[in-house]
Amino acid sequence: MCLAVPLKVISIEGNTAQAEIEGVKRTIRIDFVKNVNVGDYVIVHAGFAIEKLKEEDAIENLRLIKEVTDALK
Amino acid sequence: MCLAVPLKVISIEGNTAQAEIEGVKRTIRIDFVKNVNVGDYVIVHAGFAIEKLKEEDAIENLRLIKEVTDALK
Amino acid sequence: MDDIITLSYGSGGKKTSHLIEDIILPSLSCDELNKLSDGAVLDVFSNKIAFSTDSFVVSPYFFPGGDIGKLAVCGTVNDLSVCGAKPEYLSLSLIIEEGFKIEELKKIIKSIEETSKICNVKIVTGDTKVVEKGKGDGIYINTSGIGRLIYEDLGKDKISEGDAVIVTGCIGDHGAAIMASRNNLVDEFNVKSDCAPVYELAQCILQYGDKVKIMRDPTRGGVATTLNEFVENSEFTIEISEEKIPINVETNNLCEILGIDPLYSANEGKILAIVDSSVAENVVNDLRKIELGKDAAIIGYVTKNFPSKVVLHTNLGGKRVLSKLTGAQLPRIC
Amino acid sequence: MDDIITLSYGSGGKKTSHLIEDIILPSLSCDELNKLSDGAVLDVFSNKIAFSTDSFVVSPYFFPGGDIGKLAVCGTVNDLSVCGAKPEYLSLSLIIEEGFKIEELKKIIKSIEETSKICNVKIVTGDTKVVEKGKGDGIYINTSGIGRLIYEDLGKDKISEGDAVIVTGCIGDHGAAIMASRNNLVDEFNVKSDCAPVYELAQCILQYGDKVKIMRDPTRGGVATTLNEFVENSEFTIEISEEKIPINVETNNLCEILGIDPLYSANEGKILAIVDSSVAENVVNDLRKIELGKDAAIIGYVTKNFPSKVVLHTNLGGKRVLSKLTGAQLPRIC
Amino acid sequence: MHLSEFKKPQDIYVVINYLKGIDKKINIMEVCGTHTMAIAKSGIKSLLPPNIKLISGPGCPVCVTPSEEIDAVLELCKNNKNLIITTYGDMIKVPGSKPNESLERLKAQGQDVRIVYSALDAVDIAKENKEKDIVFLGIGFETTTPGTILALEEAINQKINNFYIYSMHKLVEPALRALLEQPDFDIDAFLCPGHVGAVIGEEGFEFLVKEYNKPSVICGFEAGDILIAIYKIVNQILNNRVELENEYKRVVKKEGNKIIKNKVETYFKVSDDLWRGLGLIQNSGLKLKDEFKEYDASKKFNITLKQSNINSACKCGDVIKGKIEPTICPLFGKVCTPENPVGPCMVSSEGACAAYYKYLVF
Amino acid sequence: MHLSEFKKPQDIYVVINYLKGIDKKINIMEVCGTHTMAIAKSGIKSLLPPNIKLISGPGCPVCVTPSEEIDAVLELCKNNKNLIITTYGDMIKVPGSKPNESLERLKAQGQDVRIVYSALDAVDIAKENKEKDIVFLGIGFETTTPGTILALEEAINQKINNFYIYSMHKLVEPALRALLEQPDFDIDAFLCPGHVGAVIGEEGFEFLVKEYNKPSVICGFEAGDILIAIYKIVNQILNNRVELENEYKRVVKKEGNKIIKNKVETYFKVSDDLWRGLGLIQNSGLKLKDEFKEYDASKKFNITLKQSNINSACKCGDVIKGKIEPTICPLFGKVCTPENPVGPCMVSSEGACAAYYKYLVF
Ligand code: SF4
Ligand code: SF4
Ligand SMILES: [Mg+2]
Ligand SMILES: [Mg+2]
Ligand SMILES: [Mg+2]
Ligand SMILES: [Mg+2]
Ligand SMILES: [Mg+2]
Ligand SMILES: [Mg+2]
Ligand SMILES: [Mg+2]
Ligand SMILES: [Mg+2]
Ligand SMILES: [Mg+2]
Ligand SMILES: [Mg+2]
Repeated sequence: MCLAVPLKVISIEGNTAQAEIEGVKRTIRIDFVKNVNVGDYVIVHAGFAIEKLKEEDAIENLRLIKEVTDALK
Repeated sequence: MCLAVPLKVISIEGNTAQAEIEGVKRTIRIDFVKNVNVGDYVIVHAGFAIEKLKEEDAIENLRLIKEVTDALK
Repeated sequence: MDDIITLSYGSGGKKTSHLIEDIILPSLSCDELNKLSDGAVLDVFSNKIAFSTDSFVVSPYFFPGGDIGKLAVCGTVNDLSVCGAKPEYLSLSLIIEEGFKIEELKKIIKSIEETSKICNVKIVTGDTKVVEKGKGDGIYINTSGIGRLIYEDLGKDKISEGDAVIVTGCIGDHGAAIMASRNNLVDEFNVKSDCAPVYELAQCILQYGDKVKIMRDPTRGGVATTLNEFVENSEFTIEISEEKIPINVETNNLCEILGIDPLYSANEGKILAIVDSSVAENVVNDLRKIELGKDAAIIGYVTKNFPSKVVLHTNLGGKRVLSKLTGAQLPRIC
Repeated sequence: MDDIITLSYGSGGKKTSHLIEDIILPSLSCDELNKLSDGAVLDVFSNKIAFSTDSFVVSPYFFPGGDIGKLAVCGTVNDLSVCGAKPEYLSLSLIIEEGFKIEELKKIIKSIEETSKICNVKIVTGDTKVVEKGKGDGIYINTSGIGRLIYEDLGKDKISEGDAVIVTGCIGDHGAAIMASRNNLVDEFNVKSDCAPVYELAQCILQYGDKVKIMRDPTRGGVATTLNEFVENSEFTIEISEEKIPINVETNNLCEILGIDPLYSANEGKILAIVDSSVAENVVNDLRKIELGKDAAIIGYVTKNFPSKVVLHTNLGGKRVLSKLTGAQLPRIC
Repeated sequence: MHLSEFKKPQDIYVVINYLKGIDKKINIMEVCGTHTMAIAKSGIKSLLPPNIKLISGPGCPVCVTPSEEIDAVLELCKNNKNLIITTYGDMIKVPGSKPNESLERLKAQGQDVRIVYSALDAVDIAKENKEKDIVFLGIGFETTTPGTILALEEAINQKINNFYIYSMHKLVEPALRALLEQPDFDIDAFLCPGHVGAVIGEEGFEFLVKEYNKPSVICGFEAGDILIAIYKIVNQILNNRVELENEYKRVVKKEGNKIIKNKVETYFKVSDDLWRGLGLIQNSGLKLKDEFKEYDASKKFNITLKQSNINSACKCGDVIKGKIEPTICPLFGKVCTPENPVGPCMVSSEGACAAYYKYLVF
Repeated sequence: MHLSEFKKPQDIYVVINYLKGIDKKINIMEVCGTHTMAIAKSGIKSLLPPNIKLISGPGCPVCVTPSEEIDAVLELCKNNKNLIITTYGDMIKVPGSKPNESLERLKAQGQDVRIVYSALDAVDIAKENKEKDIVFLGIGFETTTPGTILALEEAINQKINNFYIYSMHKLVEPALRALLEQPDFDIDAFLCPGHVGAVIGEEGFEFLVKEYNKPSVICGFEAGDILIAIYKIVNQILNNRVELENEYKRVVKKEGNKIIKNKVETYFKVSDDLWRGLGLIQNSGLKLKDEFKEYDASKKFNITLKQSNINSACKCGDVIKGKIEPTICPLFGKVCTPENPVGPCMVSSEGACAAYYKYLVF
């Protein structure tokens, strides 16, 4: 029920947006996230975005993971 | 739609009666016919009796038919 | 042609024929299907088998004299029997509506078990689907069946002038019993559905070998419709006599009350057969020795008086056409 | 046991098994039916034929990659194919809801025509019923089929330790395509149903004769459920590797969005086969030469580590049980 | 009671043989659809010489319902989604003025249309579906009106407030008068429907004799009844008698059924009414009195009739008037069949065209 | 964006191998059902040494819904025939206090129950079924409440007057506090749900560290996220650190989502609420504010909870509290299976018992 799926916004109309992941497009609501732009990634639950997912944050997140694996190697 | 079927009354409750013909029993309304008694025959349409059918009348009817056939023989 | 399906398309009468002939056959035409007989006769490893299918959607699914399970077994067994085959294997496919009582399902399965034992057929493969509430009506059952062909020369093309038309018993009981069990139309009706396997009757008739021209079980559409199927598009007429047609007086009474013609009322345990007139009496005598065939009768003959028509000689000596069922006399009887 | 049927009983998973094993088999038990395989292998005139049935209730009846007509033909052709038979004859039984558009019916019949031509099967017998509005859902179709058995020694009893498990292509597309076409869940989904006849794939596998242990088409309940059927009540385990399972990335994405496990998503053009490991690579190589088999892969092996269970080795190297489908993941997919 | 004897009275062959010998041209109108069907099914036409013609009259309730009424009912359904239409069976197939429109089709598309065998069933449906509006289509003549009255009384007594009657009930006498007034009306005698007679009595048919000088026989519905009645008509004509005879003595009395007659007056008012083929006939219809307007669908749903153009090739009007046999209609059996009826005479199981199509075309 | 890298980060094996080498007994509670399922499906449990235990917490919305609420909803259906119940999928299978009662069964018997994937779908259903009352069952935590808010706003803006919300929404924090206050609570650290974190922010989990001294890591839902988070927990414990770490940096920010937080305050009031297994927890539930009572199903239909006796053998309460593994329950896998669930932990696709039954019992 509470799936957290990252989707890419491809069009916006008011509080409604279309978002996609390879092969799948769906309509979502973006009422709860400020300044969503086409091209942004958002984390989507039961039909609405709860947060943006910024490229730099994902890279930072991966870097932090790499820190762990590097430390253990 | 307008079938005229003779049925024999086998029980009465108020304006409702059960009537039968060999092998078949059905509920009918007898609102429109006076003095219906158990054992009487009635002519039934779409669920209600429109007239009684008296034994003596049926015999008389058959006699009238016989008159015709006799006359022609 | 209509643009939507209405109930009449399922009546087994003219509209059903249109549906099949105008929409299905043009696409799926092949020798076996084009015959539109009760089942197909097939060559498998150069042996002949009969193959038949029917879906049963009868409402109510429990009725006087049987239930949808018994009907589903008898229906396909009967189709195979009238093809001249010995029914051997059945498939069983259930479409159950959500909310159906397991208790009722058990009863139906029990009834399938009993009937298939009586018919000496095995249910060898199956399928089960469940549809949402409101997308079905309790239970629908498909059975398909395979039989070994015992006598293979049956067909409309064997019919010839002078042949006799035999019915193996009283007509119209199944349709009448279903009708009576619907809608509180009547409080009581003493006749049960005739739902029964006709294999023994078929075997009895088939003893007469090539004197037997064609057999069919007059289900949806009744005797009148099946007789029409025998002669349509042919040079022949079937002429039957009202007074020869065996019918239960109770069934007749019910039909009269409800304004139904028993000749269009469905049967589920009868055979209509066309046989050479030389053996007709013997066939009937043999049939009468079997309990299910005790009311068997010759009801008419094949002539050429009114090509492609079925004609009824009435009790009064008048005659009229007996056409295929038109409209939906009563939906969902099988 | 419940006292009423709910949708889960039609899922193809555990409840469907209960329904069949607790209610149907006790009454209708016979060697052929008890095997609960895709079809029955029968002796007719001492030749072996395969016989199978399925009713199709898919919603929507037109879906990306096919329609109920194509599905109905492929479904039974595929069941016969995985039995080791050459599909030859089909029956076709329609249950149509009043109000159904003749135009749509024509399309479906057209699709049946085309598919049966591709499959080289003949539709030889049929039936048509019409039910009232609200007693169906457009159209339900039963097909039953007969095939000549070409290779007869398939069965669960042939499975042995070390055997390889092969799937002939990417999994879950049919279930995903149906899901995507329902309820406006998604606006666009690029994958079509894999609905297709698998006869050629089956023949390709069957070249390997007695090295082939069993085949099945993983429809309702998906790959996970079919694998369970292979080993339930046996001493064997099937262990498969998540990373070996071919799956379209789009299908995987859809499943992720909708919270569905693609291992339980239905396939309508795939075979799961268990073969001797000595030929497994060759089988896969042969399969890949066929367009429909281009993504064929060995996904696992038969062991005895966890008797009667299917175990999935995850991408991370962990493992977990892969049980039969429980509940109704998505009703009316076939 | 030996009621089956009427089906085939003893020695009825002498009557048949007698009639076969008649060579005078006699046109007899059987007023009522029930007679039309009984005649067709018993094969009586095949037993009569060609000069004795039985011609169907305007007595099939479905056949005389004008397309304007059907259109109005179809329109009603389309505008009121919360409706259950209840009606006797044949009505659902009658096409309106537009092709491909009928209650049957609306039903197939999801409209709740239910066939009832008695008007009281419609009241039961109303009781079981409180959240819906139930409209009963009251059609037919003196024999079906009492059923509608029963339903109305039941609704009143049980205070059912979601039951409405759309009365299209009609009277036989004004229709027959309208026919008889037509200049080219070519009927010599009338076979009067016994069940209507049971309601209106022998006296209800006297105008045929007294005002129009037509030999008339009130007749039951068994084959024997009909043959005897035909004999009686022939006999009157050959002997230049003009009388109202009552062949159906076992049921029909002089004054008919007073209870029904009184109740009809209680609930209905006579009004001008539109008939298929016959047009507007004065005082020929029964509408609910204003006091019962809360049960009157035409008031509740504001039903009004709109002029409509029916397929001009359909000769139903002429068939109903007895001017032509159905087979004369160019559409008969080709465009117009019971499966795809053009006019109501082909729809109704009591319609003359249907009777010909199903039973009489060899 | 290379989001799939989180599923199986490069060199993740070094983490797995490291964890395998740990021999300290560490009990980690994964608060949320989404984590429970991700852990089960990725096989992570099989990769950990037996001394590192992952224990499911009270974070499955279906599992924590008390039987009293289910009973009330079932009762509501029985008393209101004109109702469409709309709900997320798993809810329909949850049994109430009486055996053989669930929304699924009522649906099978004809009650209109519709599964929705978004609360907004329920509003659409209300628009399409004006003559019916639509009740949306609002269940779940901080991540599903916004969906209910969207639906409510839509209903208000579009003046939809047949749409009602039955709010059973709950808050994670009070439940965790209630658990932590239990004397026998034996959890060393928390795996905090990243999606809840997206709403309440890192700060929303700080109480675990500051007030209860439990190492806690906010974590995403890919297998890689979870392994890294477990590593971080282990690392804290081995190093005697107690910190709130955020493994899910790509999504979870310090203050969370202010828009959602504000809207929750606008529409909901915090109230005491009943939890399955945990009983009444103060300030743990969200009910609609009085200003929105016309959309509040509990007001419109006067829903009240009745004391109920659930099958005493069901250990759901203990499972939710993390006291026992599901397999300890005597009903597990015998009487209680996903096909015939006794308790909600076996119903929910995110329930701990279901996860064990389906994925973890070899
Ligand atoms: S045959 Fe058809 S079109 Fe012609 S008069 Fe009769 S009903 Fe009308
Ligand atoms: S196994 Fe079933 S009965 Fe036992 S705790 Fe879990 S849900 Fe409750
Ligand atoms: Mg047949
Ligand atoms: Mg058949
Ligand atoms: Mg049949
Ligand atoms: Mg199947
Ligand atoms: Mg299969
Ligand atoms: Mg099958
Ligand atoms: Mg199959
Ligand atoms: Mg058939
Ligand atoms: Mg009449
Ligand atoms: Mg959660």
